[in-house]
Amino acid sequence: MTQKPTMDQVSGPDVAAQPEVESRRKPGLILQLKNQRNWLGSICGILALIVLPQVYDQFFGSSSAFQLHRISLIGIFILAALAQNILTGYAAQPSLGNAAFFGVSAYILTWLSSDLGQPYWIGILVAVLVSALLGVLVGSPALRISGAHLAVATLGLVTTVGTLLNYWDTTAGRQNYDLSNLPDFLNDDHTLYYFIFAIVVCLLFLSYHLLHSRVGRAWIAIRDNETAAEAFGINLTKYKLQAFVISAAMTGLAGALYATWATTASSSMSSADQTIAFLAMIVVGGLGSLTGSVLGAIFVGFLPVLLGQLPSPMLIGTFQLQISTLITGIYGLLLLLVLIFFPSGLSSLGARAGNWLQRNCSGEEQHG
Amino acid sequence: ACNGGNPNSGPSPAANVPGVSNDTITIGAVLDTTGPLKVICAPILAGDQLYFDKINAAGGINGRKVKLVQVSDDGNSTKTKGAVRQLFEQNNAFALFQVCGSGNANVASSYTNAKQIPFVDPIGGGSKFNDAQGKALPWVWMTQPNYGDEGHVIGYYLTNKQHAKTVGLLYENDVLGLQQKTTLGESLQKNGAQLSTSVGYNATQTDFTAAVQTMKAAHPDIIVLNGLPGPTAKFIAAATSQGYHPPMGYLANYPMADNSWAKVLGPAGEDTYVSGYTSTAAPIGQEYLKATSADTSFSAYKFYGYINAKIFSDALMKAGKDLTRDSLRNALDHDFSNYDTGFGPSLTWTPDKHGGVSDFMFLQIKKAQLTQVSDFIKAAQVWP
Amino acid sequence: MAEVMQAGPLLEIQHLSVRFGGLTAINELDLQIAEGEIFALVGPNGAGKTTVLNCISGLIKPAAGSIRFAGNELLSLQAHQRASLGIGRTFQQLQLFNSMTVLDNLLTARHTQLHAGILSGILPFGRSKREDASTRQQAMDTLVLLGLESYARRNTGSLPFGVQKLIGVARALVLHPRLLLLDEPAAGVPPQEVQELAARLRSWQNELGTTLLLIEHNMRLVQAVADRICVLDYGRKLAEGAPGIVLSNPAVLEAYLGRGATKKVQQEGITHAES
Amino acid sequence: MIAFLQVVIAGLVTGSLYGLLTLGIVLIYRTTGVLNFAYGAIAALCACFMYILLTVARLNFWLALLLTLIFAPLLGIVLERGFARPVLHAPIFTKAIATLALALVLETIIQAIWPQLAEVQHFSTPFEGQAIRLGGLYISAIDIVILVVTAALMLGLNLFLLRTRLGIAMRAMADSIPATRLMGASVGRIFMLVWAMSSFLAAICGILLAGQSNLINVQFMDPILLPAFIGAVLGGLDSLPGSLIGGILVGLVSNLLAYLLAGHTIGSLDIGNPAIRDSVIFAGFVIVLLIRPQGLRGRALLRRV
Amino acid sequence: MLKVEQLHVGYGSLEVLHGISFEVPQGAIVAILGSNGAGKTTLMRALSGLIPIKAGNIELMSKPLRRLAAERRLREGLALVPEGRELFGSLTVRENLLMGAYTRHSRIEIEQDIERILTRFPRLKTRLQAHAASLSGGEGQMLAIGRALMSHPRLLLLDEPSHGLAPIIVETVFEVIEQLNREEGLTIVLVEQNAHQALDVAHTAYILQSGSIVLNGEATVLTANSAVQELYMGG
Ligand SMILES: Nc1ncnc2c1ncn2[C@@H]1O[C@H](COP(=O)(O)OP(=O)(O)OP(=O)(O)O)[C@@H](O)[C@H]1O
Ligand SMILES: Nc1ncnc2c1ncn2[C@@H]1O[C@H](COP(=O)(O)OP(=O)(O)OP(=O)(O)O)[C@@H](O)[C@H]1O
Ligand SMILES: CC(C)C[C@H](N)C(=O)O
Ligand SMILES: [Mg+2]
Ligand SMILES: [Mg+2]
Repeated sequence: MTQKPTMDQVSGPDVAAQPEVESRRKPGLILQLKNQRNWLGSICGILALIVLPQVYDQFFGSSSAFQLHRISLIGIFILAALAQNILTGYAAQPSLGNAAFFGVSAYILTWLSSDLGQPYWIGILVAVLVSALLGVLVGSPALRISGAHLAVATLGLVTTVGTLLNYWDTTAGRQNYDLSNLPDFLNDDHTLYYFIFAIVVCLLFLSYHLLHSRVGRAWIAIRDNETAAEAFGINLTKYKLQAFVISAAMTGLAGALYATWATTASSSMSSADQTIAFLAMIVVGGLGSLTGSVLGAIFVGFLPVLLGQLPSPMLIGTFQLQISTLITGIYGLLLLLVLIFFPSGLSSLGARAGNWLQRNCSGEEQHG
Repeated sequence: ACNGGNPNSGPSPAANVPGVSNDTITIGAVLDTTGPLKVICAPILAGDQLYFDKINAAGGINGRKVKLVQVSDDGNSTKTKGAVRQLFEQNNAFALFQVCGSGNANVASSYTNAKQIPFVDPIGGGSKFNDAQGKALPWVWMTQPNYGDEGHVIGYYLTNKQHAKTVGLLYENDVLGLQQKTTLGESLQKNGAQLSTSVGYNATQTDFTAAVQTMKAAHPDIIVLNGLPGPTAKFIAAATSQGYHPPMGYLANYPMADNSWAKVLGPAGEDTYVSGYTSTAAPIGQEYLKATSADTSFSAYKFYGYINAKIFSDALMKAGKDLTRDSLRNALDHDFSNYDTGFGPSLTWTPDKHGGVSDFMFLQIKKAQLTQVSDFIKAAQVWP
Repeated sequence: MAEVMQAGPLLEIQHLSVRFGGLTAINELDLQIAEGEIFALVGPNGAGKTTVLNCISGLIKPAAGSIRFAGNELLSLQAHQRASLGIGRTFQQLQLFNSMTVLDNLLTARHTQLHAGILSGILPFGRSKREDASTRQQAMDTLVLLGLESYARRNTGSLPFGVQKLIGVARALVLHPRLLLLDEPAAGVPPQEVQELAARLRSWQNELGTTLLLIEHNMRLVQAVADRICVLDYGRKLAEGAPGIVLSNPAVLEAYLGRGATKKVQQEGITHAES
Repeated sequence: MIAFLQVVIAGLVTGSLYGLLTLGIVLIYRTTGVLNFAYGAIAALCACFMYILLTVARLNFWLALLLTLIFAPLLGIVLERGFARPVLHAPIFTKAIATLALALVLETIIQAIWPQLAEVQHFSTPFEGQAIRLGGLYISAIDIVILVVTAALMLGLNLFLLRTRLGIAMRAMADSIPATRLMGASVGRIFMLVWAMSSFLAAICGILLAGQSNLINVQFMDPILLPAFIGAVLGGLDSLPGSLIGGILVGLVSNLLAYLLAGHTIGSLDIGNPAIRDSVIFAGFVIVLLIRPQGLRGRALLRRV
Repeated sequence: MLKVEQLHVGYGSLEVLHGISFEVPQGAIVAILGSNGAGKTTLMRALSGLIPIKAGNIELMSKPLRRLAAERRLREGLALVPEGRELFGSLTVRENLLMGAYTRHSRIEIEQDIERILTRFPRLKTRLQAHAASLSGGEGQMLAIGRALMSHPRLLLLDEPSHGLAPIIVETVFEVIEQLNREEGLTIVLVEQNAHQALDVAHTAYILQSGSIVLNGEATVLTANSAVQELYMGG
């Protein structure tokens, strides 16, 4: 897999093309600039997240709770996309198995909480732990299987798990699986929103550091060149497995939160569509890019919801369009266009902007 | 606060009631027009639209036009709640009319019940709405029959009218299929016959050879097909290509009661029985046929949408000019006693009973057309 | 890492055989390299030189034989474990981490010397960050040593081939390996820099005590630095010994060096370069 | 015994269909490194096209078949030009997801222009109802057609890829597009040809599948896509005979299991249940892959350093 | 034969070649020398059409190449042995050679050419059915050269052909270069680190530095130039 430079990796080619100029400069300056930019961006982002509910209340009035609830969904998908990106974009495992953790975790939470009457927090904890454990189970064979083989095998896993969850529903005589007795604050759309995004921000922050640490470098090394990674002492087994476990646990958390958000669990959470959506998120956003996970989650997770808002039937002149039946196609077309115009993901937009900024910054410096 | 709990509070009651203005009533529907149930839901939506257009053209209901807002949940029950919330919190709908899929309808009902929003016609053959009756789900009214009742009637019909002794069952491997398996078995046993073999299938299954051979080995007189049009048709095709035909042929349950299915089967489907509960013989059926004469083929799902839209419109009508959720509930609970649905069976709702119709008739494929071959049989009569 | 000081060779290869399908790439090879030695492995294309290196660093499993390094049997260890014994290497076809910057390539190479795991990695402070800071310094030092500091923050993949070659060396060197395996470090490097390279190899060996196993087709470099040479042909040892003697061996001239070298030997005579 | 043989034959036929489906998938995968998830939609579109020719234009079956087989490669060329070419140099995942998006678009287009195909329709062929009887064994004519066509296409395509100049160039393209261009091969034209061929194969597969079950609708290919992919991976993904063998294996095993497990239980577990059966098949698939990660007939990926 | 005028080439916003002009007469061997990063490979890529040029002209036998894709340039008789070999790893050695002859049609001639290449590089003969990915560095380089020769080019561009080759094979390669030039009139542009040998076979040479030509002239003259000796021949 070849990798276009992402936001985290770019450096100004113009500057570096003239080594003499570059070498006179303090090493680390670019990094500092970049870090400052990242910091500024993150703080702006967090502030925006904090004030969003207020803005919504002003703007949407009585429907603001529902609109926020909808936005919370993006947070859940960001987690799932982040998990997929760590596994696929960084550690280069083309696994399509994540929806299995997504579904299983939701079922475990619902089972513990609704059927066994356990507290919600225990449910979440167990769900995430079980997902991590499943991550080991899936990851271990995946160490022997690679490439498209792994993709198809894990896709098979997802549908098999979906079938089994459905079988469980069937034998238990369930038509749907309600997640009842949530803690009160999770029944409130505002607090649910803050809860989910607090988790998202935390995990993005921690992931950022992890990916820039020894572990993250080991993953990227495996992605770039397994042989060299091994020759430099990186234990492929260990690091691939770690990526699987972290990704599974994170997807599990996303699954549990999704069940909380939807107040129900369904075997369709572990379906080919769902798992491919996770992959689509990081492809659209940008493989191996944190910003990419966020942008991809918004595009893939939220765009269909927005399209669902289109009035149906829609009148264009005298021509009556049944939008509702065309939504899938419109979505597919938009997806296709993004992939054609941003083959390395929407995050490359950010990188382009960043490059431009950096060029201008460094230009100033040379004059000064 | 603006729940319309008190209809007499102001001079212009409509202003207080969500989704009801002086000239429109907004109602919401959750129909999967984008996911796996698209095949069923898209024609239902078209049928709904057809009827409401007709009503609106004639001046609406009590002077108000009906505006149907439909949201798709992709057939995925985890998205149903969001869809329903959109209808009531963003689009400000008055009542919920149709949610497709039993599980999805359950999710929707937990929202509408808590908010005391009337929910008419959950599209699903699950038994929950019948079993729970009006007491547990005071805000849900079911129009269609359930698979359990149907199983009883089919068992009765096969034994008493067709004199079958052994019956095979192919069922879709979900809660509904299992429910029919149980009730069909009970009913056969009571009538001195038996369910000699039953084979479940997955919705995505393509190869039915093993199922055919398993059935064949059990020598049933007739095979009951429970599920959806595609897979059941594949089963018949597979059996035919292996030279197998049960002595008395097949009987399919109501989702197959559509001429399109008969056409799909081709010659292999001749003489197959189908259980059904909607007939186009009555005036509304004729009216529908006229309205859709341009369609290439008759769609039972579209007809389903049409007649249910009629039931719902009648209810709105009966709820009166001062429309509130309570007045609608009142009308639904009290003004539907032996109500003539216009497609055959009659419908009775009381405050304690919100179940749908439970009368079935049987059709037979003759020259690729479904032809009615029995009268309506009431489930309550064969299985008290 | 167990510091077993012991007499005898640092690296000892015995009866090593490697087969790929019907092809015997290495045939019953014996090699011994003493600590601190610069040992050159030369021979015709396809003789099996790279394969020997791959066996040592664990990328290929030999059919038979043993490889002992500082008292450890390497063949019973996995590739990544061998690196932590202090074996660093470069690759004939570069194999850099192309999406990383040059600096990150070097940081990654110090993997075995660092310890931060996931738990300290996710934190914005603490051990992981301390380790990183000091490693960064070491990496910069190594780059300076090779005159590559101006490339530190460039993406590796788009650099000129010759520069990438040197980065490969820097990446191996940043480990401070006990045994450094170099696969054709001078290929694609311009002649004037080859001399510089030779001087550097010598000085590492002097200052750091690094043992070097060098594969090279550039005889200038080999002559300039090697203490001993082994010529491999069809997976067998053709000759072994001091450069002057081996490189004037007629069999070596015929199989490997060709007429040009023969001429040169006759004209100039091969001298062992001073360090 | 007869029943058992009947199940085996059906397994062979279904497996061949899987194998036939994967021919086109493996062809594109081997030449361009794209896992083409739109393949099912392309097959469906071609079969639907033929259905329309048969029912709306009321053409004779053979004429409709001929027109469809002309239409399919044209469709392939249009898709290549309009869709595949722009993402030719994109990373592999991007291409895979793009094919998925394409599938969504194609399905919507079919439904928009031929709304009747949203529902299941009858697809009739001259072979319908015809069968050979061997003792108690029924072998329907369409099954024989499927077996023969699959074998012929597999052999022909394999020879083409291994022996012909164009075939070698197609494989070369998968290794390096720039190098292929340096050899004077027009990558664009080859790419177009690959798509044309693969659409042609998709059309044949779609028509045979529709002909076998006499059913068709927009999504009728979807359910067989995953088992076909599994068969291809089992066979090794880079070998055409391999993917046929893999496909047949999947078809055979799932049919036999369905037959043998029907009606049996272990304790309270109904092992005849399709959910359990599918899980068993999947477990078997994973075990085979663990033993042979490159698939039954695949070559292990070689990366020299 | 080849005429390059004011060629500007780069990657993205980075310009690597800043207006290069030179001519290669029919039947000449031209060497291009320069240190790492001078832009030699970039020049080769631009000539063969692998990367677009930003400004300037390239003419092959008075035919402008600028708008021709790489595959068309090969058909015009221009072949490249690329840096880093760019073999078809999953194809066998033989299939790689056949790919080299993609534009040719006579099976007999192709077989004869394969035979000729195998006698020049006997090492390849033993590896004929091996996948190119399994070759050793030098074997791969031999194959890359052989593959380019299979197209019977009129102008051959060689980007460090001696890279990774044993001295005896380097000799062979330079012999082949001279021989093809002498006997078949093949025009050759040669990029080499091995300046000694390059200047030995070349008629003229250009020295590239930071994307500009800083020196050019007869190979023998340049060989004698002390600056050249110091900078590019290792003193
Ligand atoms: N994985 C493999 N599969 C098949 N053959 C291989 C493999 N690896 C190496 N070979 C073969 O083994 C022989 C030795 O290869 P090796 O790379 O060790 O040669 P080398 O001495 O390094 O040559 P060079 O100087 O050209 O790099 C070659 O003929 C090569 O083709
Ligand atoms: N793919 C690329 N993307 C961006 N920049 C590149 C790319 N390839 C080369 N460059 C840049 O172009 C410049 C010239 O590189 P080029 O490879 O042409 O040098 P060269 O003369 O061939 O060097 P060498 O002798 O090391 O092969 C360098 O600054 C390099 O970083
Ligand atoms: C309309 C019917 C086919 C719906 C079906 N009975 C279900 O519950 O999903
Ligand atoms: Mg080598
Ligand atoms: Mg170069």
